[in-house]
Amino acid sequence: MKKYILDFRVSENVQLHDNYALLKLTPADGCPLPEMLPGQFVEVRVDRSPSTFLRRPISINFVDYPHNELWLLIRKAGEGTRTLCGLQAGEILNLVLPLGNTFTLPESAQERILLVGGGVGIAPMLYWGKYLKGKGYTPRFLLGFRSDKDLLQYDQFRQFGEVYVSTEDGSLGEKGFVTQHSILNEPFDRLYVCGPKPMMVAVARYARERQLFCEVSLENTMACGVGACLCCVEDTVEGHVCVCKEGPIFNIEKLKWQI
Amino acid sequence: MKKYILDFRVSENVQLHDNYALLKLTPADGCPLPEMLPGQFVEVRVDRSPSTFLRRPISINFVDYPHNELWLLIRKAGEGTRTLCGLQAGEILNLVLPLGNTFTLPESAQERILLVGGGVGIAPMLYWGKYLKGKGYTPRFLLGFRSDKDLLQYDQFRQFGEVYVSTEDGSLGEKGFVTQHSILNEPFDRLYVCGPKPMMVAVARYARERQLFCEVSLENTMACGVGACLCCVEDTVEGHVCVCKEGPIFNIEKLKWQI
Amino acid sequence: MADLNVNIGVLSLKNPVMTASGTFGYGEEFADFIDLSRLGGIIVKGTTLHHREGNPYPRMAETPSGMLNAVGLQNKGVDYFIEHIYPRIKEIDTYFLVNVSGASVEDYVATAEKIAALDRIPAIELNISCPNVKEGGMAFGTSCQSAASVVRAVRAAYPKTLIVKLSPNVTDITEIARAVEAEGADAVSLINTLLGMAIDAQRRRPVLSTVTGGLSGACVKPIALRMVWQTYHAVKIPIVGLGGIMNATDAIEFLLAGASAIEVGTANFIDPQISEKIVDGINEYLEKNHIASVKELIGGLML
Amino acid sequence: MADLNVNIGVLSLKNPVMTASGTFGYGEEFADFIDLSRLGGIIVKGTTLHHREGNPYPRMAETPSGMLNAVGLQNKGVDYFIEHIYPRIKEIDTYFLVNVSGASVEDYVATAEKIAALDRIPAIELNISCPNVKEGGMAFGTSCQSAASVVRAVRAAYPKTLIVKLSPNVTDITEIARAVEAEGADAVSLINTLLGMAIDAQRRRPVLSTVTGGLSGACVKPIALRMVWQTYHAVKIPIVGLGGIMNATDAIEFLLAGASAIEVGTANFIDPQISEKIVDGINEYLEKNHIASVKELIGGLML
Ligand SMILES: Cc1cc2nc3c(=O)[nH]c(=O)nc-3n(C[C@H](O)[C@H](O)[C@H](O)COP(=O)(O)OP(=O)(O)OC[C@H]3O[C@@H](n4cnc5c(N)ncnc54)[C@H](O)[C@@H]3O)c2cc1C
Ligand SMILES: Cc1cc2nc3c(=O)[nH]c(=O)nc-3n(C[C@H](O)[C@H](O)[C@H](O)COP(=O)(O)OP(=O)(O)OC[C@H]3O[C@@H](n4cnc5c(N)ncnc54)[C@H](O)[C@@H]3O)c2cc1C
Ligand SMILES: Cc1cc2nc3c(=O)[nH]c(=O)nc-3n(C[C@H](O)[C@H](O)[C@H](O)COP(=O)(O)O)c2cc1C
Ligand SMILES: Cc1cc2nc3c(=O)[nH]c(=O)nc-3n(C[C@H](O)[C@H](O)[C@H](O)COP(=O)(O)O)c2cc1C
Ligand code: FES
Ligand code: FES
Repeated sequence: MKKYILDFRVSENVQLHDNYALLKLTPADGCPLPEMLPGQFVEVRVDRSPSTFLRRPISINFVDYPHNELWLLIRKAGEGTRTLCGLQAGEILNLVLPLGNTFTLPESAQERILLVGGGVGIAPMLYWGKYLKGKGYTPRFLLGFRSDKDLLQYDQFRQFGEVYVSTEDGSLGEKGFVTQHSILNEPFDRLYVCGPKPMMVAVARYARERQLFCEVSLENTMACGVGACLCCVEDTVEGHVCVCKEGPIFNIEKLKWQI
Repeated sequence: MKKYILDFRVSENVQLHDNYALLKLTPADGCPLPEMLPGQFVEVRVDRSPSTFLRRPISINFVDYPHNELWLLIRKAGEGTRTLCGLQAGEILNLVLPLGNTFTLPESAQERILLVGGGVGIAPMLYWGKYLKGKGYTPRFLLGFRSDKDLLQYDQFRQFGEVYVSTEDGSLGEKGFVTQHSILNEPFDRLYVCGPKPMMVAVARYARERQLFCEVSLENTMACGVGACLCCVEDTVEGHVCVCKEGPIFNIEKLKWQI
Repeated sequence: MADLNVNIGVLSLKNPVMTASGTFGYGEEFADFIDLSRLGGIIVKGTTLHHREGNPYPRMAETPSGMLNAVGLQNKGVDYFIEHIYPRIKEIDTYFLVNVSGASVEDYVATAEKIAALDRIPAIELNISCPNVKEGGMAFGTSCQSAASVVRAVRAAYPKTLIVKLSPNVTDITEIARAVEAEGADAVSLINTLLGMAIDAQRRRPVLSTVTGGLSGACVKPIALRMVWQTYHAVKIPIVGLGGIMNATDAIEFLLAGASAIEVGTANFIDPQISEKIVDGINEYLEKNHIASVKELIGGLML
Repeated sequence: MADLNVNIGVLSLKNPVMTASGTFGYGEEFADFIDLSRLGGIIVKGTTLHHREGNPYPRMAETPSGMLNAVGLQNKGVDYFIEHIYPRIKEIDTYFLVNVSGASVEDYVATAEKIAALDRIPAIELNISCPNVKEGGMAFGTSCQSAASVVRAVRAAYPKTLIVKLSPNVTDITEIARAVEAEGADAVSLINTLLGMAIDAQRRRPVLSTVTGGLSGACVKPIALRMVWQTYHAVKIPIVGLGGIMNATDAIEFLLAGASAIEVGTANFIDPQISEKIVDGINEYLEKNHIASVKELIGGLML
């Protein structure tokens, strides 16, 4: 898949909460967006942020082809993401995209699929959910947050399937971690997961016990984003592979996680 | 004189030309401005400018005590000053001030005084002119620019004395360098000069030939701005002295310039 | 268009801009972004005799105006390179140079010999300066004797252009440069990364799995430039300069300090098109200053 | 308030934060901005036996996340210090340490002896690592023999706390640290500046009058931290860590790597209040993490 370096214009910055922003971006030259697949990410150059030397990897949250808009959902983790969350409509952002692999499509429309997201890890699940629905599958979503104040994009997810919510403090949906949610008592065929590592490990354990197909979206410290520097490796049954190129989506069977 | 580190709020950014901006600043906490003398400068911390590691020295252009405003006149020289010129009203700027020495007052109100500024070197002359006038002296101003398009703050200078203008291309005032201006055929007692080094040297030569009192405002590469690092020395008859502390104003008799 | 051709020994490059080992993969990763044939050369990832898994992760830490890496020469070994990668890249119209690493003199020699057989690889860059491996690597590059011994052995086995990549983690880089020149190196390239470290104060742990790693990026430029300048006055063989080159102005500074060619490393991560932009930028500088050939810049610093 | 007291040999500091020589004048320049008595110590400008004019200007160049300086030990000489400066600063309630430089062993000894007579100066920092002077300076700090010889001579003449400031421009800083430890140094401080260079590509000239200069600031932190960590595992005497400390987190990283105290240098230029803020920041860190004494952080890196 061809990669591009493109300037985007911020068409809207939706301040979702104190700690999150949703950036809606459109190519600065007005050209149509390139093809992007769910699970892929972009590398953002953060201008005017002195402590941010390298680009920052950010998942593709949603691609709105009719409006020619790419969405990025960003959590303030440090200076780079804080700067991104502060961008205003009209400002320019330089992206390298699309990067990485994509999720594996289910084999049949009958499969019972659950997309699990935790915190900002819900980001890739929105586009993936839309994509699945568009291909005739029936995704359901299990979203985990710390509390109701952290809930993100609920209405967007609702467009593409049923949504279940867990919060750690019980302020919304079921109380506890996603793995404690009652929906997991139902049978599933495939799980797709993105979130904090402990959450992904817990879901992977659940999947392994039941021998379910399970793909997770990994993070790593990245420099190039294109498989050139070998900084972002994950240890797999095939040895060290680059999360930015062979990933970020991995089948849990390939990983050497202690689960 | 006590020095401060203070946050200022940009109350107005007057885009004078493509290459210059006038920043009007007021203390962010609303407190009255500290005392500042003509010829002194401030050290500006340039935020959100990755290639600007150190503060930037900028002359005090004007102090408007009634409006509690400090003016900085800034020419785009590189990334730091470009960032400053792009600040918008409401933004915060951190300054260390006031730094350096001041001009020497004439001995009597009868003295014929000429303040000579070239390009952005006119900056300290405005406040100095106002100060002189306030003390009962009669400053006159000779301002040199490349062309009429570079003319800066003419009306402001007019408030404090007669203004003569030279432009290199003759598009305004007399054609040529300031040292070629016909006003220099008149007798003067004191000259105060700030501008590019070749201009200051030329004026210094003129002064020396006539044995006139002449003070120049020097630049140098500065790190601390307070006389601690010894990075900004000028070679004088007293040895290496710091432009930021013993200067920036020097009597030409102290300098070892070849003139 | 100014004349951008430069020579490194008998090797004539179409322009002085190469990409640094370990930062540009095998070139292919950047083919979507630039026209690879516009580069003076591409130096591929550090290659060893045998497959290496490299270090555990985390392997990277960002630092002020730079980064630390602890990749540790992960590569599939020279045979894999010859069988699987070389056939793919050999038609690209630029020079590919192989960066050769080893844990022993014998490893270096065996790897260099295999590379020598490849028609389209006109030169190797001998990496005696990798700070991220336990045996060999930097240890070879930090003493004159060991540097000389590995260069002597490889020189005997490798007939084409031999560039030796020096470590900046030394008291006097000119000594090492002279030692490898005396053993017949055709050129030296400098600098490899500086040994550095990052700590996560909150977790009270090192950031990198290997505790220390190699520092690169804009932050190292002043050091690299000084070393190139010192080495230019110490040896007669050409110098390939690198370390923190982020744009054409930086590249020109290295040429002025005495480099005959330059390599772009970490900058590729921030702007994947930067190497080609640097070729254009050098040309513009020459045209603007009415300089006919880039060769006039080499060592052209006025004191 | 956590316990911030640390010891450097017999010297007990109220907290581990000192200001680095050459970046804080004689403290007075910063008295408008901070309460000097809140600092662990102030290390004054490099002092030599005789008056020195230092290098011609330009003496400074900005670099990515750092700066080069070529001040060249400008100072009025030790006698001037004793007569004119010492009387002014001696009532300030913090320790003043004098950074002693020289062009010969005899110079170092004579200067140290004169300082030894000053009641309120409990320690000197022996600068065998200044890259900006022709004779002496860094040359002493880049070989074990010369480092040992100057320390031996000064140790014999100077009875109070002797801190030796090491140069980072060496292959193995731990060798030098061990050499000066063996001669009776009470502590080592590291790092001094890294030798670097800046070029003005447009004018095709060096930026600094001396061509090369000393690199400091945020950019050098990864290197400094690595050297402190290496040295911590090589010597038993305390280490004073510095190089690129810009905030309290950086300072804590140095303590974790093995420093018993730290010095703030270039950061003073950007925020003249930073040294006092770092004292507060360390205290906050300790309180937040329920650590009773800053001593628990020293060398507390978990592997
Ligand atoms: C494939 C991928 C997709 C991602 N998608 C998103 C997303 O959609 N939305 C989002 O908000 N974040 C996403 N992240 C995480 C995001 O890249 C980091 O939060 C960001 O790089 C932190 O930069 P900073 O300058 O704000 O913080 P820093 O000051 O650099 O670091 C703050 C914290 O974040 C950690 N961190 C720094 N860089 C990375 C990195 N490259 N990867 C992981 N952690 C890092 C640091 O260790 C530190 O703990 C993704 C990361 C990856 C690898
Ligand atoms: C006492 C003093 C008062 C000054 N007053 C003003 C003023 O009122 N208005 C104004 O616009 N400028 C003034 N300057 C000059 C101003 O400080 C520089 O233009 C500015 O530092 C350049 O920063 P930069 O990041 O934009 O450019 P850089 O990219 O840092 O440099 C651009 C060019 O400016 C030169 N330069 C960089 N730093 C300095 C420095 N500290 N002093 C002199 N030249 C430098 C560089 O050599 C280079 O040629 C003053 C300088 C001094 C020393
Ligand atoms: C991620 C990474 C991997 C590297 N791998 C190698 C390598 O395999 N062999 C080598 O000689 N140098 C390697 N280097 C060093 C670079 O080639 C170069 O010498 C160094 O990064 C300094 O240049 P820069 O500042 O332009 O990046 C690597 C550097 C980085 C950042
Ligand atoms: C302008 C300047 C002058 C310095 N003068 C001295 C000096 O006289 N003696 C000395 O030992 N170190 C001197 N140094 C080095 C600093 O004390 C310190 O070791 C170095 O700057 C690294 O720390 P930093 O990165 O925090 O600045 C000087 C540094 C600078 C920037
Ligand atoms: S970030 Fe460079 S290989 Fe993945
Ligand atoms: S800038 Fe530090 S002494 Fe003048």
